Amino acid sequence: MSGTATILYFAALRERIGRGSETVPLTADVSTVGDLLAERRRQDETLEDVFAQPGRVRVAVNRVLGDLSTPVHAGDEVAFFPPMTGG
Amino acid sequence: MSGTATILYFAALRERIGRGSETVPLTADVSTVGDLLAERRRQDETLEDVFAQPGRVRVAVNRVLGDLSTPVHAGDEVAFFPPMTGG
Amino acid sequence: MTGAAHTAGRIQVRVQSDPFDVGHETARLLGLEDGTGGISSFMGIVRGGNGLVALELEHYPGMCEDALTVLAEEAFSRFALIGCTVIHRVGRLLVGEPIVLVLAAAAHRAAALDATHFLIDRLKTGAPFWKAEEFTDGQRLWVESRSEDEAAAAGW
Amino acid sequence: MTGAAHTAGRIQVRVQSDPFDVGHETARLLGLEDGTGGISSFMGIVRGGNGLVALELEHYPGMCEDALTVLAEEAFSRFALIGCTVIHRVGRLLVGEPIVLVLAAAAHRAAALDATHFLIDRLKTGAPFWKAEEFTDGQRLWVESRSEDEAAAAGW
Repeated sequence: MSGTATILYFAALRERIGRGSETVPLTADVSTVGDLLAERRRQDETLEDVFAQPGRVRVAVNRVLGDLSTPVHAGDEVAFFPPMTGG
Repeated sequence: MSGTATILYFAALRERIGRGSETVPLTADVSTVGDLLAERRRQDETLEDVFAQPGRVRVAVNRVLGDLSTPVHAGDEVAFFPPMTGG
Repeated sequence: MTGAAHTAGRIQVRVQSDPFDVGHETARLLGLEDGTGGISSFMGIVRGGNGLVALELEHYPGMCEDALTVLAEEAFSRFALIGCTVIHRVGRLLVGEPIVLVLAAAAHRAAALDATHFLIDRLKTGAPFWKAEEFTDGQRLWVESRSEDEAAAAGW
Repeated sequence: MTGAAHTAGRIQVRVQSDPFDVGHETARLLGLEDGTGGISSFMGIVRGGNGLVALELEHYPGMCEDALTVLAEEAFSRFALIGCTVIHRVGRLLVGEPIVLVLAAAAHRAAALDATHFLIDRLKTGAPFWKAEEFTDGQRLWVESRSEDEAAAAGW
């Protein structure tokens, strides 16, 4: 497997991480959101710190809500954010 | 007892009776809405016909909903009308 | 403080033949105070169908305003409203024309929404208005009160 | 007929920083068809108190519009609506400014009122918006999602 995925961070997550998006290579080990997040936490200390903090995180893949088991493919847009507070 | 009361009719009742209001003397026999209506039906053939027809009638005395037992005094405004259909 | 003083400017009740302006009425409630979190509204409209051309709305002047004011005051205290408005039109109204407008402003959305529902349900059978329907064939019929409206009003 | 064709012009979803116009949006729904008997609405407002100055509304462009459209389509078919509109503002909004507007047009009042309640409840936790609060003392805090909002959304 090859190619990249785009990762987006919103709201408090974005502020704590210090960026709103990044493009990352998809390695052969990554087939789900859970795989991708684990790999990024190993690679990036800031991500490790932020995701280690208590607090619920939501994920969307290609703008549809998912969870850690949702598959990730090259070209996907994976977004992490806190519970939504619209209205 | 002496004096008069004003009687109002609305909507279908007003149209069937052919007038919207009348001022009537209050005789000593009349102390409630029921007394007043009975007396008016005896006195006026049109009223007798209209009130003999099936159909629910509501009454208000001085603009407050009442019923046949509500007291009537000189100077009162007594209104008869069908169930209300606003909105 | 009397009820009237307490609610001065916060409860508006009008019976009129002229059209009303939803934007204007919403803006008025919005301006009442900073504590408002939501404004809910319902607008009733002359619904077409079965050859209906228009409704003729008759009312009992004086008693109508009194009944709507009592109703608005009940909603105001029951749902802890910040403001509420009830406007009902009378006279001949064509299909597609607005008949009635109810608005409720509250700190939280549930109170505003519930108050609006309460007001329109109770207004249907609790204020002295009567509707006659005019049809394309010239027929004219008084609307009978619907048992489901009486049930909805009694449900509160 | 596809869902999109069926609802063309009947469902409107917008995410914008500009203010919206309740009167204009109501008039648009009113013009859809003769069969409309009622239009219900809810407007959410930045509620003052505890030194709040403004809200900063962040959103996920694209996903936001998608989520609101799915929600509006669900309300449309579930409540047999004639039309519905959802407008959500983003950016910095001062106390007293409107944030969100939901409108539902239906043949009968209960459907319009229920659809409005459904839309605003589900929108609170079902579309990717996030609010940060700005206070007079300069503090800035992200709003936590409230368990009662999640319960209200799940209740439908």
